[in-house]
Amino acid sequence: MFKYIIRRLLVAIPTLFLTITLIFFGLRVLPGDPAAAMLGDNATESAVEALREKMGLNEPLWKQYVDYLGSLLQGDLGYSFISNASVSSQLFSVFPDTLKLTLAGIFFGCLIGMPLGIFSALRQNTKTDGFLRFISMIGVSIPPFLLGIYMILIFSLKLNLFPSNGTGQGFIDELHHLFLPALTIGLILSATIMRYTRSSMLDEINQDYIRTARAKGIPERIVVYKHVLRNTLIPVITIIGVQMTGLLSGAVITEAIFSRPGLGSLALGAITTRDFPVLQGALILFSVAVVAVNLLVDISYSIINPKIRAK
Amino acid sequence: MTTLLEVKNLNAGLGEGDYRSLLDQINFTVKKGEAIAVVGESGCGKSMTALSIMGLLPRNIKIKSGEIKLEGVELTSKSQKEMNEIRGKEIAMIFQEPLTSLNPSFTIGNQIAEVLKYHTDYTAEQIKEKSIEVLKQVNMPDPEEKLKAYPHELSGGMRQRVMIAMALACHPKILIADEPTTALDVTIQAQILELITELQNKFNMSIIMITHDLGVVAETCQRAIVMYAGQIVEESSVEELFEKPLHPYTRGLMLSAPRLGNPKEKLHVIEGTVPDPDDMPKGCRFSPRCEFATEKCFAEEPPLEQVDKSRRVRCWHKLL
Amino acid sequence: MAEPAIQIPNEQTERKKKENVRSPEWAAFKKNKLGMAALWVLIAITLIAIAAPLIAPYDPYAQNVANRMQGPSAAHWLGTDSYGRDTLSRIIYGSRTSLLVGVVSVALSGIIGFAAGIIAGYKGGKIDDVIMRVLESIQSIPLLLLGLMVLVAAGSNLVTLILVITVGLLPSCARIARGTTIDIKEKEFVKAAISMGSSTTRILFHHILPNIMSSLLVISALHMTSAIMVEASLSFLGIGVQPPTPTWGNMIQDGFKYVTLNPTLAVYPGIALIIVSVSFNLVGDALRDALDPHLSRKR
Amino acid sequence: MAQTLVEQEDLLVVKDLKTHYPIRNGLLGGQTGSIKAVDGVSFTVKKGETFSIVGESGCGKSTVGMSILRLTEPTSGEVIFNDKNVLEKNKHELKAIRRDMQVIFQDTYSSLNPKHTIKKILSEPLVINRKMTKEKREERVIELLRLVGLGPHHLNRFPHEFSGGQRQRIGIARALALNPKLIICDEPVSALDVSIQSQILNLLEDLQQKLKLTYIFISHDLSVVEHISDRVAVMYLGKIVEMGKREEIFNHPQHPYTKALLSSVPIADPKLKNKRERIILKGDVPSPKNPPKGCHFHARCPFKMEKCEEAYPSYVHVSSEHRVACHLLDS
Repeated sequence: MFKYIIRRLLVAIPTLFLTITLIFFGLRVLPGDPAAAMLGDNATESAVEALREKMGLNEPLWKQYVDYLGSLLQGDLGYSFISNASVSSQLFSVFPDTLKLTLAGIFFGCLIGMPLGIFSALRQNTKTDGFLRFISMIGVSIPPFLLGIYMILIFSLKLNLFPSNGTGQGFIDELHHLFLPALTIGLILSATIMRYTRSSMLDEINQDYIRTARAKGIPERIVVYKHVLRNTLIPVITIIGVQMTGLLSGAVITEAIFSRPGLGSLALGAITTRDFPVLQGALILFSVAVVAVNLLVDISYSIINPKIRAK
Repeated sequence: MTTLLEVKNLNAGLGEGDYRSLLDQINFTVKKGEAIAVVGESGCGKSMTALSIMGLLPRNIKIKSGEIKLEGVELTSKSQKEMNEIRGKEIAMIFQEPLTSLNPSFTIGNQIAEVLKYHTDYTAEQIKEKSIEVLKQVNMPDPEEKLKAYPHELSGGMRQRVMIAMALACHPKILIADEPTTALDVTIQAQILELITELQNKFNMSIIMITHDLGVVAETCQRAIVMYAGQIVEESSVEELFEKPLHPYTRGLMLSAPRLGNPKEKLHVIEGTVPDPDDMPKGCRFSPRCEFATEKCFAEEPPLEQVDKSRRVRCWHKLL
Repeated sequence: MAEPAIQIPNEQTERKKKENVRSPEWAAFKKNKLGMAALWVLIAITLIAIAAPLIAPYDPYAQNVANRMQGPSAAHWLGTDSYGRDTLSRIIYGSRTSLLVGVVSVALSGIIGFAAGIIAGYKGGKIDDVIMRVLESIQSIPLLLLGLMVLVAAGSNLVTLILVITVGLLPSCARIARGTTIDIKEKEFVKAAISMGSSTTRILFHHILPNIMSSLLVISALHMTSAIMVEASLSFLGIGVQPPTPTWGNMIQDGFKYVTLNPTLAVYPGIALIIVSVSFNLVGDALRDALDPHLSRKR
Repeated sequence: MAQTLVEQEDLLVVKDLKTHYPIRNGLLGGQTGSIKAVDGVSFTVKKGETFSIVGESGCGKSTVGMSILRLTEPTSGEVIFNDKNVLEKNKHELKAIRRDMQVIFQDTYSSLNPKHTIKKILSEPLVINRKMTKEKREERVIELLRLVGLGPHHLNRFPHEFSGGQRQRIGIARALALNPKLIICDEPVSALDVSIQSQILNLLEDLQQKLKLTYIFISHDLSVVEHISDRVAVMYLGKIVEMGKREEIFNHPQHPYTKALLSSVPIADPKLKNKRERIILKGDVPSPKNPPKGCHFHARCPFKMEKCEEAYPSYVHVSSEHRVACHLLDS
C-alpha cells in the first residue's frame, strides 16, 4: 500500500505541473491582450505598452514561463495590480472562509444525499423511488447560482429565517450566516451523491456475496447494514473527489451571491478591477486544491479498501 | 432412512400478469444422510429449485403452489425472518463462483463468525475456536492465519473451502451445493468433491448436489433427479440410472458427453435447444427434440410415473 | 423491507420480443415516458428557438420605460423588465443563445474529445498516457474560473465562450470514449476481425464506433446540460454573452439586481433554464437505461 | 478424425515460443518482472490433424494460440507456418498469412459484433480479402451458412437472436470464409451445454473431413480432448510437460501431472467409482508470476525428488512422438 501511495504522489506531481503549464499557456495563447483588457477601452496605446512592460508581457514567452515557474516554486504568485499586496497573502487570508463553506457544503451533501440514496435503493422501482429520482434529477440540473437566488428569495426575503449576506460575528451568528450558502452547495452535491449511492447500493445488493449472506440466515438488517452499506459507501466517498471542481465553482458563485468573503469573491472582485495576477493566483490555488483533494481521496480509498491495501 | 426434506407439487413462476412457469410440479424427497443429485442443462430449473428450498427466490419469482417440508415443518409459509432460523443452521448452501460469493471487504474469520453469531449462543472466544475447527475440517492449511485473510488473498479452491466451512459451521442437516466445482480446475474439483463426500459421511449430512456434469453425479451421489425445462423427467438411484436410463433425454445426455476412456467415432446429438419458458411446446416438453416422439407426445403431456419402488419417469415411451 | 431481486445466473436467458429486434434500444427508450416527454419538450424548445422572430410577441430589445417592472398581464404574459422589455420575448430569444452555445460546444468537444479518447483507448501505451495526463490536468482546472480568466483576458464574446466550454467538456468526452473503446477492443469479434486482416481504420469505424456510439450519445445529452449551465453561470456573472443580447443568465442577473422589487424577474428565466437542463438530463438518463439497464446504475 | 498420420507434412512448426507479459508495479509504473505465460514451447502440427493443447487455467494454453496468430505479440521464438516465419512478417505479409489461419473463440456473445447482421458478419472477411461481386459474395455467404447447418433465412438477423450453439456455428462459418488451412479453436465448446457441445464437436469433425482442415484445439476438458484429438500436448505453467499421440497420452501417461489430471476427471460410470486409482493433488496451481524453481510441478508432485527442486527436466522421448519432461524418466 505504501508503494501505491508513493506512486500516486509521483503521478500527482506531473499532473500539477501540467495543470500549471496549461493555465499559463492557455491564458497567453488565447487572443486578446490582458494589458488592454485591464485598462479598459479608453486606454491610450502608450499606457497599454507601459503596462505590458510592467507585467513582463513583452518578454519572450519562454522567459515569461521560466520566471512564472520560478516564482511559483517560491510560493510567489505575484502582486495585485490594484492594491500592490502580495497575491498569495491575499489568497490565504480568505482561504479559510472558502474552506469552511466547502466543508459545510460537503457535510450537507452527505447528510442529505446518502440516506436518501439508500432509502431510494431499498424501495427500488416504487413510487417513492421514482419521486426521489426525479427530485435528484432536478438537483443535478440546476446551476448553483440559480438555487442560491431561490434560497435567498424564499428563506431570506419571504420567510426571513436566514441572512442573505455576510459572514456574521461569533460562532452562532457565523453558523447562522453559513447555513444558507452551505445548504445551497450541499443540496446540489446531495443530488449527485444520492444518485451515486442509489446505483452503488443496487449494484451491491445484486452481488453473489449478498446472496451468500442471506443463505447464512443472517437477519436482513445485518445483511443491509453490514454487507451492503460498507461496500456501497466506500465508492461514494470517491465522487467527492470527482465533484471537487464542480464544488469549488459552486463555492465561487455562492460566495458571490451571498456576498461572503472567500476565494470566489476575491476572484470575482478581481474581474471588475481586471486584476490579472489575483485571478491567475486564484485559478492556480483552486487547481492545486483539486489535485490535492483527489490525491487524498485516492489514498484514503486505498486505506479503506482491502484489495488495494494488499498491493 | 428417515425422510428429511419433502418437496411436494412445487410450482414457481415469473411475474403476475404474463405468468411464466419456471418450475412445474416438482416432487422429491431427501433422506437423512444421502446425497441426491439434481442434473440438467442450463435453464432447466435446478438452481431455482434450490433457491425455493432456501426461501431465496428472486423478488420477481414466486412460488405459486406446493409444499416444502423440512422434518414435517412447512417452509413455504414461513416469513423471511423465520426462514433465517433455518438458513445456515438447518439447511446450508454453497455456490458456483467462490470468488464472488465471499464479501471482499471482510476477513474470512469475520464471515465464518457471522454464521455462528446468529445461530448459536457462543462467546467470542468459542466462536473463534469453532471457526478454526471448521477450517481444519475442510483441510485448510494454517487455519488460524487464514482467519485474518481477505477472500482475494486466497485461490479459488481455498475460497470454496471457506464457503464449505461456513456452511458446515452449524452442522446443517442438508447442504445444497449449486455447481460447487464448475468454476474450478479439474484437479481442484477432485479435491473439493472428495471433501464434500468425506464430510457427508462424517456428519451423516444430506446433500443436494446441483450439477450439469454426469461425472460429478456418478462420483458423489446415490440418487439423481434429472430435470428438463422446469420439470422432473426422471428419478432413479445413480447405479440404475447409468445402467439403463429410461427417459430419452437422460439417455441423450449420457451419450452426447464424450467420456474419458472411450473416444468413439461420433457423438450422439440431441437436436435443437432447450425451449424458452415463453414458448413451451405442447405435450411432452422434450418432444420437439426427441428421436422417439410420436403423435401422442406432441399432443399430451406425460405424467411423472412411478416405474418401480425407486424410479420415476415422465415419458410415454419409456426405454424399458 | 423490500427484498431486492437476486440475479438468476443462466436460469433463463432474457429474450427480447421479436418486433423490437431491429432497434431494441429505441423500443426501450420509447417505453420511458419521462424520457419521451423530455424529448418532446426539447423538440418544442428547439422549434421555438428557430422560429423566435415569428413567435415572440415583442421585439426583445424594444425598451419602454413607462412600462418597466410590470407583473404578468394580458399584454405582457410574464411582465416586463427594468427597461420595460417584454420578459417572454426575451426568454424566447434567450433560448437561442443557450441552445447555440450548447450544441456547438458539445459538438466541438465531442469531435475532438471522442477522437482523442478512441485513439488513447485503442492504441494504449505511451499515447494513452500522454492524452490522459493532459486531460486530467484540464480536469483539475475549475471550468468556471478558467472561463472567468479567459473571458476577462480575451474580452467577452460568444466564440471565446464556446471555446472555454468546449475545453471544459473535453476530459469527460475522452474518458467515456476511451473506456468504452477499451471494453470493445477486448471483445473477441475485434480479435477475429484482426485475424481476418481488417485494417485499423476498418476496425475503428466498423467495429468500435458503432458499438460505442450509444454511450457517446448519452454523454452528449448530459453535456448539453453542463454547457447550458456554464453559459448561464458566466452570463450571470456578467462575463458571458453581453447585454442587451438576451440570455437566460444575464436576465437572471438583471432580475437579481431588482430582486426586492420584483422577484419574478429572476424566476421566469430560471424556470426556462431548469426545464431545458432537466430535459437534457432526462433524455440522457433514458438513453442510458435503454442502452444498458446495468450501465444505468453506474453513476 | 484425420487419416493415417504417417508421412504427413508439417503445416505449422513452433520453436521455443515465449510470450512474457510485463508486470508493471514499479514506482513510476516501471516493469518489475514478467509473467511467463508461455515459456519455451515447441511443437509441430501436421496437415489434416487435430493437435490439442490441454491444461488448467493459467497454464498458458490460450496464449499459445493467440501468439501463433500474433493477436498477442510473442516475446521470442519462431512460428513457421507453411514455410513462412509468422513472427518476422510485416503487417502486409501478415495479412496474407492470416487468411490461412483463423480462430474460433469460447465466448459466443463477444465473438460476434452485436451491431452487425449475420450477413454482414460473414461478408466481412470476403470484403476485406477477396475481390468479389456482390452476387458472388452473397452466394458464398449462403454456402457458408449451409455448411454449418444454418440457412438463408438467418441472414438478416442479429447475433442476439440466436442461441449459444447457433452463434458458435456462425463463428465457425466466419472462420471458414477464406478457406483457411488451420483453425485455432480456443475452448470452442466450454461455454455450451452438453447437448449443444456434441452438436458443435460433430460439426467440427465433419468440416475437417470435408474441407481438409487442420485444428489446434485448446481446451481444459480432457474428455473432449480425448474425443477429438490426434495428438495432445499437456501444459503446466507455461511449459509443455508431456506431448504425444492421443492413445499414448490417455492410455499410457508418463508425467505425474498428466496422470493426476486424468485421474481427477469425474467419470460418468458409478461402477468405476471405487475401482479407479485416484491421485488427488495437494495444493493449488502456483501463480505464473513466480513459478517454483526447478520443475514447476515439484510442489504438488507426489514423486518429488531432490533434483526436481533444482533443475527443470529436459525432454525424454518415450517413443518417436511421445516426449515427457520429468526427472523420473531421466535414468
